[in-house]
Amino acid sequence: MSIFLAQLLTGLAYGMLYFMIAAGLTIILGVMNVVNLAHGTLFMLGAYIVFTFISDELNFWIALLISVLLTAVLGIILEKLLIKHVYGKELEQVLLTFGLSFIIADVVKWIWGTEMQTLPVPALLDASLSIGEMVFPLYRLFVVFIGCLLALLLWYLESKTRIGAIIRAGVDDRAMVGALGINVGLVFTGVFAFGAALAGLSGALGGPLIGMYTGMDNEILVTSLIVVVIGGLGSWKGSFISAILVGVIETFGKVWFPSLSMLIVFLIMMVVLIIRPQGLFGREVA
Amino acid sequence: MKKIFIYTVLLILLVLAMPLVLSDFGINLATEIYIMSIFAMSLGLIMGYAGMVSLGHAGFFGIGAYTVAVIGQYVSNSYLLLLISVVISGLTALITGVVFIRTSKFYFLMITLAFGQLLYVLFWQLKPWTGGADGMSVSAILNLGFGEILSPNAFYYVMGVAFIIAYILLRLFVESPAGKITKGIMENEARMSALGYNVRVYKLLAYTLSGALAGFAGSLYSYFNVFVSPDLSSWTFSGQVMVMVIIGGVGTLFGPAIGASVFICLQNFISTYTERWPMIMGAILVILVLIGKGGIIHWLRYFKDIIFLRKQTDEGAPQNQVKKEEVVN
Amino acid sequence: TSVKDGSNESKSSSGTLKIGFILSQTGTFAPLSEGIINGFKLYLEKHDGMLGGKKVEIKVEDDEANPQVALRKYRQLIHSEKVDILVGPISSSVVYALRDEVEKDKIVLIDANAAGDDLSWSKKSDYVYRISFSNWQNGSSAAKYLANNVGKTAVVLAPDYPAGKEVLRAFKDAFEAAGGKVVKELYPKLNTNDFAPYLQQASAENPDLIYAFFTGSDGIRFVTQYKEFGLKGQIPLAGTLEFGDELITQPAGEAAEGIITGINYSPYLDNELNKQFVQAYEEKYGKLPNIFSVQGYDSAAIIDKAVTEAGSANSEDLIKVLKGISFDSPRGPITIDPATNNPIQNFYIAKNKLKDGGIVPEVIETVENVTMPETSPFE
Amino acid sequence: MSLLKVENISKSFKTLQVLYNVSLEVKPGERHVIIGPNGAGKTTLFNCITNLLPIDSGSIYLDGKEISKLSPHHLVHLGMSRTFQKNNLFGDLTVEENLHLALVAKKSYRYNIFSPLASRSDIKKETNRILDQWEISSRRHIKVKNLSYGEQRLLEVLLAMASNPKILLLDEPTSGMSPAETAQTSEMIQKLPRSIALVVIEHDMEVVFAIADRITVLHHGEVILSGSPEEVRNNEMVKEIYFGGGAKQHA
Amino acid sequence: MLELQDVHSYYGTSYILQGVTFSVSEGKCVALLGRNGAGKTTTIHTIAGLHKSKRGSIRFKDKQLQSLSPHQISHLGIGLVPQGRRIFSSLTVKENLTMSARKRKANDGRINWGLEKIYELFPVLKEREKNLGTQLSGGQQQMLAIGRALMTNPEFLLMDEPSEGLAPVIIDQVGDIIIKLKETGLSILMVEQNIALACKVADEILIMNKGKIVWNGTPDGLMKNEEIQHKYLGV
Ligand SMILES: Nc1ncnc2c1ncn2[C@@H]1O[C@H](COP(=O)(O)OP(=O)(O)OP(=O)(O)O)[C@@H](O)[C@H]1O
Ligand SMILES: Nc1ncnc2c1ncn2[C@@H]1O[C@H](COP(=O)(O)OP(=O)(O)OP(=O)(O)O)[C@@H](O)[C@H]1O
Ligand SMILES: [Mg+2]
Ligand SMILES: [Mg+2]
Repeated sequence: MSIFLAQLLTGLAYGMLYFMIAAGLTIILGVMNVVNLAHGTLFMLGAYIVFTFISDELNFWIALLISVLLTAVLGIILEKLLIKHVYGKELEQVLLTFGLSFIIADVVKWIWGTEMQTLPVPALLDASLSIGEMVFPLYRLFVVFIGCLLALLLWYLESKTRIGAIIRAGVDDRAMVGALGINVGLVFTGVFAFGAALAGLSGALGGPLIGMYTGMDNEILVTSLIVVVIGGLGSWKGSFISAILVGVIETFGKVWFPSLSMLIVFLIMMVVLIIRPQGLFGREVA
Repeated sequence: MKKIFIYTVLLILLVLAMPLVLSDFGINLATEIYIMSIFAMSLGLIMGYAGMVSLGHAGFFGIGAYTVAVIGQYVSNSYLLLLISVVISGLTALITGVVFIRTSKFYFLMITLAFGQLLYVLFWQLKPWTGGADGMSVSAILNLGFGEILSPNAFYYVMGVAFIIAYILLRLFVESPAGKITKGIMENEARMSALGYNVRVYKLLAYTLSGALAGFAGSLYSYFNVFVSPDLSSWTFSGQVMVMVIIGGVGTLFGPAIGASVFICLQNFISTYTERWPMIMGAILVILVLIGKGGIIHWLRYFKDIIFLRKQTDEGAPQNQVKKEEVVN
Repeated sequence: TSVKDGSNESKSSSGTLKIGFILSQTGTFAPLSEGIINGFKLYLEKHDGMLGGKKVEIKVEDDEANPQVALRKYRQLIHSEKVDILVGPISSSVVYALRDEVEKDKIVLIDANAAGDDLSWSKKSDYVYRISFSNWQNGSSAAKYLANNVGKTAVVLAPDYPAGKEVLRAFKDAFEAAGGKVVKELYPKLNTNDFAPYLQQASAENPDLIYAFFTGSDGIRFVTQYKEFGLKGQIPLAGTLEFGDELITQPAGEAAEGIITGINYSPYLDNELNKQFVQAYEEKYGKLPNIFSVQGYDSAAIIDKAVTEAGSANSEDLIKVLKGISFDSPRGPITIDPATNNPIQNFYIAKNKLKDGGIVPEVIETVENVTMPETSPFE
Repeated sequence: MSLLKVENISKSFKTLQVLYNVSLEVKPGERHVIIGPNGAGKTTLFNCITNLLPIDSGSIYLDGKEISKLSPHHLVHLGMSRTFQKNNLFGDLTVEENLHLALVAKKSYRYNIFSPLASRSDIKKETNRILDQWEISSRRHIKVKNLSYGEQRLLEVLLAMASNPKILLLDEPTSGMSPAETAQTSEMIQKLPRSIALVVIEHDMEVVFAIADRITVLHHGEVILSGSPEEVRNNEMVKEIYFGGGAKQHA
Repeated sequence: MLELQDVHSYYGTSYILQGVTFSVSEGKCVALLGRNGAGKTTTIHTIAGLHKSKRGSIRFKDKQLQSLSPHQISHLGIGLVPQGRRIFSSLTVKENLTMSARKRKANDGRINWGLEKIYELFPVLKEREKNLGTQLSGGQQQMLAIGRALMTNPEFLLMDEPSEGLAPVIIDQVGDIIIKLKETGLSILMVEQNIALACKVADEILIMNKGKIVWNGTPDGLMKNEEIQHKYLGV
């Protein structure tokens, strides 16, 4: 029983990590309709930035803040310079962001080398909790907490501000939104930067768990794409549920169907899409 | 019809002329490019003419390749083996397509990604048959009735011919009623349905053709490379072909082939000269998007148009009349 | 004659030796490739850029760890660059793909890393010589020591891919031969981010020890999570040489302390050649060498020796001397076993100790001249 | 015997019931106009008949055959065709290509994957006939998305007619047309051969009374009246809920 | 208030507006009539900044509009009810209304349009508040489009065929609404196909043909001039 609970908790914590990783992508993809294949790379960058600033004797938290800011700024630059030319052109987005991910990943390799790294768990949270006979790292509980906080923030932005509606409208008919007096360009830049910052944030927080190594960006990207799709495009709530679902099922899958462990997330996605072609919470396509 | 004829003749000339200027390695590379072009054209078909963007197309490529590798141990007739590959990959496309085409756009992209991954893992885990992650050597030897094909030059011509045949078949399909209808469905599915078309049949048809052709490319590749491994079905490979199609030009037949050539050459040569090749490759992609007219092929057309238009004005272009009328109806 | 238009004839007569590398410079194997190149270049530098009395020119290609790409790069190196000798790949699937081709083209391939067992057994080739180590060697070296000194029951873990399976079967074979018992085998997928469910299962078995083989970032995560989930200090952890290598112990830090490993190299090995090597390496690259740097270094060494002995870079001459060739390496004496084309080398049972904030594998025992069986014991 | 028979169909979206037991009969060749205030359920009725929306209850017969479960494309082959209230065209294709697509639907070679469509002379001929008849030959190579709104409306109708239907459902064919085009379209509709039955949703009263043999009035999803134009014109309730004071313009 | 002076617009090489000149003064409603494809929508789009003119001047309250982007033009107080409604399909009715809502800046005693006021005007929108915008019937969408434009509290309203798809009784209502809006001081440029409606609400009528204004006058003048009606409107 206790091992079951332990694994449930493990799955939950892992799911929350997934949610954090996917959140930025959900927003950019689901709301702005931009396929950002550089998401995983921004995640990686976020982790490396923290790595750098921690080595400069800075506190983890300050380094984290710097990382979020820098990725946001990068987001702004990318949007203003490049992404804004490809709104509504999905295939061009694919090419552009794919190219960007190549470039950024190589820059990362250039600056930080090819060696694998990890981020230390911040001292404050470097402890393990004993729950009954099992041990659970405090930092993972912290990740769960941050995940919930993030969900709360997104909920607030969506239901208490008009920003969500404006972006969706902007995707439907950009010119019309402009004609109603909204500076769509500015809004989109902001949202893209927000998404990039979330990637940076999750990289910083995920660094101690996942570590950094060349080629990690692709794995992160695929995982987050899957989470977003299972949840349904345009619905961060969907991503939230699907992340937890994937985290828990994957954890139990590792135990119960060890031979399927390579496939399990893909299978979940396939099954969900076969039953619900628009994802769990996606809007039905007419 | 005339267009098909002219293009075919041009292609034949191209295939014949290339060996005159290429080195050994160049011949090898060109052979590979022909195969990849077939593969890219197969994906280009569903992307550009049916609006289905797949990230699992390497799955079919892998099926074709593994069919030659595995069944080739027992079947030696190359024609039969190629046929089996095409049938198996086509059937797989047909069966999975029934389920997949219920999803659209991004969901389709992701479900095909899962499909490709499924095959990847299958090839990876069926070690007794496929050699698992370590891959397997291909024992089958291509023999089309005039002796075993072993020399690079022979391979070159065979693949060149295969490429031309694939092109002609695709061209015929695209111009055919079914092809035009498929394109209409891509534009506006609901209206095509209201006009009386069974849209699912056409989507499935295109998907099946495309899968079969990808399988065909895969089986050729197997003969050519004499080694297969699960990487042939990996999503990164699917992603690469997708990039080939996009940089070449979606919505055209020949674009993906050009994309394949450019991509393979770039990938190969840049990485030879610098370790920083991902950066340069990335920059090229970004630049292509920014200055691109939707694919390299459109640049070619653009240049062609310039020449062509000049000719027309010389002859006192009849087109201008239409233009004038357009000004105000 | 120049090398560029060189044909077979130019190979032997020319004073230049062209060496082609097929490595994985992008993706997870990047640091391994970098180590190999660094080691190779260091050797070259120490020998005035000459191997076997010939000026060396090197050409490095990235195979992206994909055999299909590797084959294209191979053709380029052979047909277009006309290299004389290949130094090769990181991953076993690539080495198997190249094996048939080098045999056909009669090109010598020095396997600088790929560890697949079959390369020494069913897929052994006269043209392929491994300079690194095989999965069999890696898995079996520490087993006897562990069974005799640490405990009789073990849970074993490795990634779900051929190398993982090969390492564990070698370990199991040797461990059970020494009276131990493997009570559970767990195979997480490659690139597992979260080992918690496996660690939970492993500890539920209450074994005397846990033996694991994980490379790269998997290894770092495994080691750190081992500590986070409270297993460290509860159940002894043992592992393959990877767990004693800088690549993992450095980022894993304190968590890697106490792991017992069977290593074939450590920068702290006490021999004269190693001391010189480490010093030179640190000077040139600003960091400690690791096993991969040594593999690169030794690739150069073996080519140097072979070309000198053969008196030419001609493949047929080379393969005559490569069988049974021996030389001194920073990891100790090396002999290429003519039965397997695999190096006979020393392994060291070591325990990771914390020293000045870093991890040092402290050698407990030396297992000399670890060979491989001539044919697969598993068939 | 009636050509189209709608029997007691109901339809609701979640909690919102839009059609209540709607029945309707159309005889061969009849011109049947449906009017009703905005949101009465007219378009929904069309969508139910063509099975773009599944009905909750009731049945629909075409030529005595139950069709409520048949897919939209199937219905076209049974001789029923429709237009949409919101233009629903192939914006990136030219006018000519749009017509081609509409014309091939009933050809036996629509599944042919080898012989080029362009070499089919029957399609060319029919396309030319339509373009000439509507005097839009000059627009044939223009992409549809670049046509003005009214021109697109016309094309919408032409596409539906291309399949040579027995019964044609037109959803506000003249909305967005200028009075000139409206008159022209109205005339065209009147001139359609009597072999085609028409069901037309229309808000322009001039058009309604010009073409209608029979008018059905829908209000809040219920048929409140179905009768001759005269009956409808003089019905007090219809005046109140639909014509309003503005009825004078078409008195 | 709004003044167009010799405006020329192109789509690519197609020459659409060929020197359009007219003005709308404060508090007035001007109706623009013309056949399909005459260039009416292009005129509206050119004013709203959705389409850039090649030549000519567009002034609104002494500001040049040509170089401004649509959102800046909107902030000057110009609202748009577009042709074909262009309701945001992924937004609910309520979101469609509130997403662009702006309070009136000047406190000049005019109506300050808000959600409540719109719902008062079109009660059916309140009933469908939670539905997606595109789930409304055609006519309801038209109401929504008008409501959406009003929510930005404009001083000047561009309406492109506001009566399209509306039932006669609603057209009457729209006519009344426009008159009411005018009374609140709003100026309106309206494109219409329904001549009766145009004549009912407009102070001045413009007729456009092939990208040029070919006639202007009062509603009465138009009603009397059958030749013009016939020639340019096909009545
Ligand atoms: N998909 C849907 N989901 C929810 N409600 C819908 C949907 N489609 C239509 N409705 C509602 O059903 C009612 C009837 O709509 P319908 O489009 O049939 O009206 P109509 O009679 O065609 O009106 P109009 O003349 O304005 O076009 C409307 O109140 C509309 O809001
Ligand atoms: N995006 C475009 N590209 C090219 N031509 C266009 C484009 N939009 C409109 N046109 C052309 O410009 C001309 C004027 O169009 P506009 O939409 O202004 O007409 P309109 O007077 O509003 O007609 P309607 O009453 O049908 O709405 C038409 O001939 C149309 O084909
Ligand atoms: Mg309607
Ligand atoms: Mg218009």
